[in-house]
Amino acid sequence: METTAQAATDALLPSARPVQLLDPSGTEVPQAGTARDYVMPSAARLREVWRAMVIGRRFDIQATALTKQGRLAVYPSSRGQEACQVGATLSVRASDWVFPTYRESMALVTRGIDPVEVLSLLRGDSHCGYDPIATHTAPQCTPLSTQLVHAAGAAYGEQRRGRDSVALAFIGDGATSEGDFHEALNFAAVFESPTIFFVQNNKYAISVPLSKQTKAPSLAYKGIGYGVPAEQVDGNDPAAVLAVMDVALEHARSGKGPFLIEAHTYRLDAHTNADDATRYRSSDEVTTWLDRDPIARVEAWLKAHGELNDDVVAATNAEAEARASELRDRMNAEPKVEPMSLFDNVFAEPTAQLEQARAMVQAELDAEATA
Amino acid sequence: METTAQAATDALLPSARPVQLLDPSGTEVPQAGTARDYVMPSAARLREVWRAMVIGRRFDIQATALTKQGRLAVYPSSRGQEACQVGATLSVRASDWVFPTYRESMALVTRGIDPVEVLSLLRGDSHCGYDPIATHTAPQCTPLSTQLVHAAGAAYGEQRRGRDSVALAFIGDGATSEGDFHEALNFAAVFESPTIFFVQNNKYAISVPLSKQTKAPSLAYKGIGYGVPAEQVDGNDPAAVLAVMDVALEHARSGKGPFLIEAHTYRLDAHTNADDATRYRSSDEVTTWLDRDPIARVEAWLKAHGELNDDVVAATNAEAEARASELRDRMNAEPKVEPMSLFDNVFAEPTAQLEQARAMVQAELDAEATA
Amino acid sequence: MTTARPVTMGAALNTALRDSLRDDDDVLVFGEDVGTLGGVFRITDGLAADFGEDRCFDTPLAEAGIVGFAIGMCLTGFRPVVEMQFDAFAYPAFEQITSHVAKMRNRTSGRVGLPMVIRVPYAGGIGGVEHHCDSSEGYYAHTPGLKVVTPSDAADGYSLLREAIDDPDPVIFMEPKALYWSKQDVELPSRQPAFGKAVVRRRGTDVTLVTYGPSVPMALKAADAAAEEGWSVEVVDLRTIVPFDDQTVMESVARTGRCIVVSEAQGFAGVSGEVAARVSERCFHSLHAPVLRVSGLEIPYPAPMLEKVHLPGVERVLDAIARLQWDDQPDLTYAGGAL
Amino acid sequence: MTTARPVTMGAALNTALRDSLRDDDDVLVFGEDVGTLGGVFRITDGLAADFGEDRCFDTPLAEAGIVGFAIGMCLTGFRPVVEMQFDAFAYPAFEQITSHVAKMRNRTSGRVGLPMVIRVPYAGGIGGVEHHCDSSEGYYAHTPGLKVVTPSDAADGYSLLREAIDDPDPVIFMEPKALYWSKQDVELPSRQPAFGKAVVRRRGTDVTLVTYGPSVPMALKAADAAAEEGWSVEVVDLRTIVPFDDQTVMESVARTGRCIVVSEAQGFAGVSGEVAARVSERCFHSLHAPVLRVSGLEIPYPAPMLEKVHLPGVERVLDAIARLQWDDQPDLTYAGGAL
Ligand SMILES: Cc1ncc(C[n+]2csc(CCOP(=O)(O)OP(=O)(O)O)c2C)c(N)n1
Ligand SMILES: Cc1ncc(C[n+]2csc(CCOP(=O)(O)OP(=O)(O)O)c2C)c(N)n1
Ligand SMILES: [Mg+2]
Ligand SMILES: [Mg+2]
Repeated sequence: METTAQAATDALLPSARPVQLLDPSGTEVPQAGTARDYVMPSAARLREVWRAMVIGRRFDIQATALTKQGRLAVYPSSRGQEACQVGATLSVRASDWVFPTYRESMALVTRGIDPVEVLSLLRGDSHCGYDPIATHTAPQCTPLSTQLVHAAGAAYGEQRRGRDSVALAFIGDGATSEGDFHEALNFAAVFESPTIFFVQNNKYAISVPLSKQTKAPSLAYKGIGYGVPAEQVDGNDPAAVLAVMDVALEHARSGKGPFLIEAHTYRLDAHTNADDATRYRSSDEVTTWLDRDPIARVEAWLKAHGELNDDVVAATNAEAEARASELRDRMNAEPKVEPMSLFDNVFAEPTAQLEQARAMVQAELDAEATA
Repeated sequence: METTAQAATDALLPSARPVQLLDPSGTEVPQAGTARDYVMPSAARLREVWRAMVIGRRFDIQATALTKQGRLAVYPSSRGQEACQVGATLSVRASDWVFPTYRESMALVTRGIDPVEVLSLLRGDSHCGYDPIATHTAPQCTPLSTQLVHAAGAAYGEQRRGRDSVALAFIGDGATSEGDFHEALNFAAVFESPTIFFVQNNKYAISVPLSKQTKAPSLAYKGIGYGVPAEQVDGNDPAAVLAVMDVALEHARSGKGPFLIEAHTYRLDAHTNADDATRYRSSDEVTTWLDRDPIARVEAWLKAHGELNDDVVAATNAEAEARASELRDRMNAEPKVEPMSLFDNVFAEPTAQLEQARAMVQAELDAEATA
Repeated sequence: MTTARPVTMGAALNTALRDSLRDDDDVLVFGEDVGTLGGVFRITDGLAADFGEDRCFDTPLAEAGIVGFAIGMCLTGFRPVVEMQFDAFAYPAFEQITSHVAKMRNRTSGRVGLPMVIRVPYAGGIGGVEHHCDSSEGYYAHTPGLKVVTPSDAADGYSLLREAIDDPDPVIFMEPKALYWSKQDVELPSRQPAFGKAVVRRRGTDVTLVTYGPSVPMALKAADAAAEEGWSVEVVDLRTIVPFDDQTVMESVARTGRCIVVSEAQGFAGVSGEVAARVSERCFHSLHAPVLRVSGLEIPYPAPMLEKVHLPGVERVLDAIARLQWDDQPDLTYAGGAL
Repeated sequence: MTTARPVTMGAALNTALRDSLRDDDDVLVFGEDVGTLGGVFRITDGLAADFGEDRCFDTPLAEAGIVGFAIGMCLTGFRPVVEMQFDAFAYPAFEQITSHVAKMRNRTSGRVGLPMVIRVPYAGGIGGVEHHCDSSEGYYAHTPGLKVVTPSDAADGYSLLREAIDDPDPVIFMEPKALYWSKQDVELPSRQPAFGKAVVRRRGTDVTLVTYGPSVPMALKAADAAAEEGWSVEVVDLRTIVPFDDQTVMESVARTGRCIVVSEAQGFAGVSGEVAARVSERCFHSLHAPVLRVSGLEIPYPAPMLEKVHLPGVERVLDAIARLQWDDQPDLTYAGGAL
C-alpha cells in the first residue's frame, strides 16, 4: 500500500479560487496561489475573442428575438456566458472535436457553422442542421452528460489514429450530477483520452441552484477522484478562460490525458425563452452578474493597451448587426422539410417495412394533393 | 466567487496513505500524518472482531466447499477480506441499515442472519432468504452500485423519521466506476444522508485490476468531489477498520452527512468458484497478501497484550467448526421451493392474468402428479 | 356540494398530488425542478410552498439517483411520487426501474413492497425537440412487476393518480403531455372508475377502437368523423395498460366484430401489438376482419415540423376503418404502424 | 477444403470475432473482462493475446461508458464490438442505446452511422441468480433504429455475428447463453443464410411454431414429440427480429393455417405479441385457429430452482398444439404466456 505523494495529488487539485487574469474592470490581476502557471494571452488573441463575443452576443439576442417572432420554437440563451462559449471554442482547432449541449449555439456559430444550421434543432426542421463529420462537431445534445462519453471515445479514437486532435466537451453544472459525467471522466482518464471537459457552471440547472446540486467545494474538485487534473476559472474573464484552456490543451495534446475545467459564469436570461426565471432567482442576483460582463472586461483591457479603438468597435458592432439581420432574413423563410425523408435514415438501407410505410405516407400525401 | 478554504478541503481529503493501527505482525504502528485522529479500539472489541472473523472465515471456507458438493450453485468468497466484512458490520447497530453486495455473505452471517438464509440466493431457492425489513438488511445486490442509492435514500428516510440510524453500504472497487456510485455519493451529500460508503478495494473486478479501473491516486480521493469526507484504510487491519468506522459513524450519526471509506484488501479466492483467477493474477501476488492476514494480526496483538489465550483460541475454533458442520448438514437438506409462490409476489394482489397463469401451472403440476 | 367545473388535466394532477400530500404524511414529491419552479409543466406548482420543502423538493439532476433514492425511502415507510422531466430522460433510471422497482416485492418474497409512483410526461404532439417526445410506455409494460397507467382526461388524471399513489405497488404513471392543457368539466375529488378497468368512451356497433393516453381524443374525433360516413365506432380507453382489462376490451370487440388498435407509440413489439395479439386470440371467432393497428411510424421521433406525418391521425384511422373488409375482401397492403 | 466439424456456439462466436478482427483493422472488441480473461463466457478467449491489447481490451466497469465510448470511436471510423456481461447489466446503458445508438443516423440525416455491435448474453436456463437471466430483446426490438439479432446455433452464431459486424447500422446481438455450449457440425466460414431472413428449421404441414434464439432447440424437440402424436409441425427461426422477415413467416402460416409463437421472454408487449399480431393480421383468412403464444410467465425471472416452471417447455407447446381448435371448438381458457 503506497503513499500518495502530496505532489501527485496537488497536480490534480484546482486552485483554491477561480483563476482570474482580468478583474471585471479589465485590470490585470496579479497571479498568486494558482495551482499552475497561467499565461496572459496575446492581445491579438484577446481581440479575436472580443470580436467573436460581440458577434456571438448579437447572434444570441437575435435568436431570442426569433422565438418571440415565432421563427424559433425554443432557444436556450447563453448571454452572459460569452467568455466560455467563445473562449473555449476559439482555443481549439478545426480538426479537434467539439461536443456541444443545447446551450452551445454561440459556440457553434463561433466555430464557423452556419447559424441557420445551428438553429435547425431549435426551429424544429431537423434534429441536427450541420454535418457532424465535416465540422468535427457532434449534434447538439439534450440528454444531459451523454455526450461526454462520446467525446472521450472520439478523442481516444483520434489518438488511436495517430492524430493529435482533442475533444472539447461542454457540459452544465447540473449535468455533472448525472452518472454519465462520472463514467466519461473515468473512461477518459483510464484511456488517457485527450478530452477537455468544460463545465459552464452558470449556477443553475433550470431552477435548481448549485447548492442543491452538490456539496463539493467546487465542481473542479471532482477531477482528482479520476486522477484528472482540474482547474476552476472565472468564466466571465476571457483572458483566464484562454489561459486555462491553453494549459488544458497542452496537457491533453501531449498525451497526458483529459483535463477538467469548471468555469464560473452566469446565464443572464432564463433557461430558455419558455422558462420564467423570476420564479427562482432575484433580479439583484442578475444585476450583480451584469457587472461582470466578459465583453466589457476585455474591451477595457484592449482599449487601455491601445489594442482597440472606437472605429474597430463600431465596425465590429456593425458587422454583428449585419449578421444578425441576415440571420433574421434567412430565418423568415419557411424551412423546407421533406416528409419522405422520415424513412431515409432509420437504417442505411430501409427495411421492407419502412418501404411499405413510405408508400403509405406517399399515398396519403398524393391524396391530399389531389383533394 | 469565493475562495475554497484549505481547511475545508483538507477535511475532505483522505490520509496520504491507508490508515494502519496494527502492522501485519500485530505491532502497533505510531500514528502520524493521518488526516484525522483515529483511536485504537478496546481489547474487548478487538476480541469480538477476532472471534467473528474466525467464525466468518470458517463459514466462508465451508460455503466454498458446498459449491464443490453441488449444494451451492455459486459462491463469491470473501476470504482475506475478513477485517472489512466483520469490522464494518460489527461497528453498526442492529437498528442501522446494511446494504450488501453478493460478496457480503460473511458480513451478513456476522450480522446474525441465519447462514442458510444468507446462502439462499446463491443456492438458488430464492432471491433473498431473509427478511430485509426485520433485519434492516437489504437483499444481496448483484446489479453493481445500484444499492448505494437505496442506502442513501434509506438513511435519509431514517433521519426524516427522527431516528439516528445510519446506512452502511458495501461496494467493490470495480463498482465505483458505475454511474450509480456517483449519483449515490452526490445524493447522500446533498441530503446529508447518514450513509457510510464502504469500498472494499480488493484490487480486482473479476479479472480487471484496479489500474484499468481508475487513475485516481486512491478511490478515497473521490469523496472530495461530492464534499464527502473520505478515508483510506488498511482493510486487513481490523483495528484500523474499526477506528475509521468509528470516525465515520460519529460523523454520520451526528448529522454531518455521509462518509466514504476505501479499505485496501485482497480477495484470496477467485471471484467466485466458477472463476479461474490464474488467468489474470500470479500466485506470488496471492502469497504476498496471505502474509497480511487480518486474523493473525489481531490475534498476535491480543496475545501480546494478554487478551487472548490458547484455550479461547481452541474453543473459538471449535465453535467455528461446529457452526460450519451445522451449516453443512442444513445445506444437505433439499430446500423446499413452492412453484405456486411464483405468482404470489409480483404484485400485492395478483392480477386476473396472474391468477390464470397460476391455474395453468397448477393444472400442469396436477397432471404431472397423476401421471 | 361541489359542482363540476372546467379543469385541465394538469390542474387535476396537481390537485391529486395536493390531496395525497394532505391525506398521507408519508407521501413525498421530489424530482428535478419540482420544488420552487413547480415542474417544467407546473404539475407540482405550489406544492413546496403549501406543504413545505420537506414534502416537495428538488433533487440533484440524476434520474437513477432519484428513483434509487425513492426505493431507499420506501424502506423507511415513505411513499415517494417522483417526476421524470421527460420520457427519454427516464432512461438513465431504466436499470433502477427494471432491476429494482419492478422486482423488489418479488425478490423479497413479498417482504418489501415499493409503494412509489414514477410520473413520466410522455409522447409528442407539442413540437418538442428530439428526446422530449418518446412514447416509452411499452418498455415499462413489458416489465413484469410494474403497473402502467395513463390517463386521457382530467378526471382520470385525478382519479388514476390518487389510486396510483395509494397502490401498494410501484406505478409508472404516464402523462400524455399533449393533454396537460385539455379541459374537462369535472367534480373533484372523484375516484371513479375503478383502477384496472378500461372504459368505453363512446358506444358503437361496427368497430372497436382500442386506445389509451394521448390517442384517446384523436380516436374520439375519428369516431365522430366515421359516424358521418355511416360507421358506428366504439372507443375503448385502456386507462391502465397493466393490469390489462381483458374483459372490457373483449366484450366490446365480441360485440362489434372488428377492432383497430390506436396508439401514438411505435407499434413494433409494444403495447399495440399486445392488444392486437390478445384480441386476435380471444375474439378469434367474433372477428370479421383482421385486427389492424394505427400507430406511430417505426422511426425515431421526428423533428417538430414533421411530427404531424408521424402521429396517427383521424385520416389514418378512417383509412383503417375502410380497410376492415366490410365486403369480406382481404386487403393486406396496409402499411400503417407496426410494419 | 474445410469439412464440417462439431463446434459450439461459443466457439463459433469466437471464430467470428477472430475473422472480423483479422479482416478489418477498424474492428475493436472491448468490454468488462473481455481481455485477459476472455469474457466470463470465454467468447473473447485469446483475442487480446492473438490480436494485441489494442484490438481487444478491458474497460472500466460501466456499461453506459462502454456504449458511449463506442459511439465516440465510431466517429473516428472504428467498428466497435462491445460486450455487456449479462442481459440485465446492459440496462445502465439503456439511455445511450435508445437515445444515441438507435437514433444517431436518423438525427444526423444520415451523416453519422454507427457501425457497432452490442453483444448481450441473454435469457435463462443456466441456473443463474437474479438479474442474470433476463430476456431483454423486446426492449431493443421496440426501439426504432436498432437491428436485433439472435442466433440459435453455431452456424448462425458465426454467420450472424459477422454480418452484424459488417453492417453499417448498430446491431444488438443477443446471445442465448443457454446455447453457448450447444454443438453443431459446421464448416466455417459461412455467411449463409442471408441477414434478415428467417429460416424454416423443420418442415411441417399442420402448424407453424414461430420462435427464435434460446427457444429454437426446445421448439424443435416439441415438434419431434408432436410428430409422435401425429402432428406435422413446422418450425420457423426468426434469426433477425429486426428486420423482421414477414415473408417467410407468413408463407409458412398461410400453408399450415395454424401458428404458435414460442418465446422464452415474458410475452406481454414484447416480441411474441408482435409476431402474433402480425400473423393474425396478415394471415387472417388462412388461420383455422387463433394464434397462441407459449412464452415465459409474466413474472420477474424466478430463482434457479424454479426456473423450470417458468420456462416454456415441450409440454406447454404440446398443450398449445392440442388447443388449436382441431375440431373447430373455441377454447379460450388457456393461460400460458402473455396473460
Ligand atoms: C438526462 C436528462 N435529464 C433531464 C433533462 C432536462 N433538462 C434539460 S436542461 C436541464 C438543466 C441542465 O442544467 P445544466 O447542466 O446546469 O446546464 P444549463 O442548462 O444551465 O446550461 C434539465 C434538467 C435532460 N435534458 N436530460
Ligand atoms: C451493472 C453490472 N455490471 C456488471 C456486472 C457483472 N459483475 C459482477 S461482479 C463484477 C465485478 C465487480 O467487481 P468489484 O466491484 O471490484 O467487486 P468484487 O467482486 O471484487 O467484490 C462484475 C463485472 C454486474 N453484476 N452488474
Ligand atoms: Mg447550469
Ligand atoms: Mg473488487
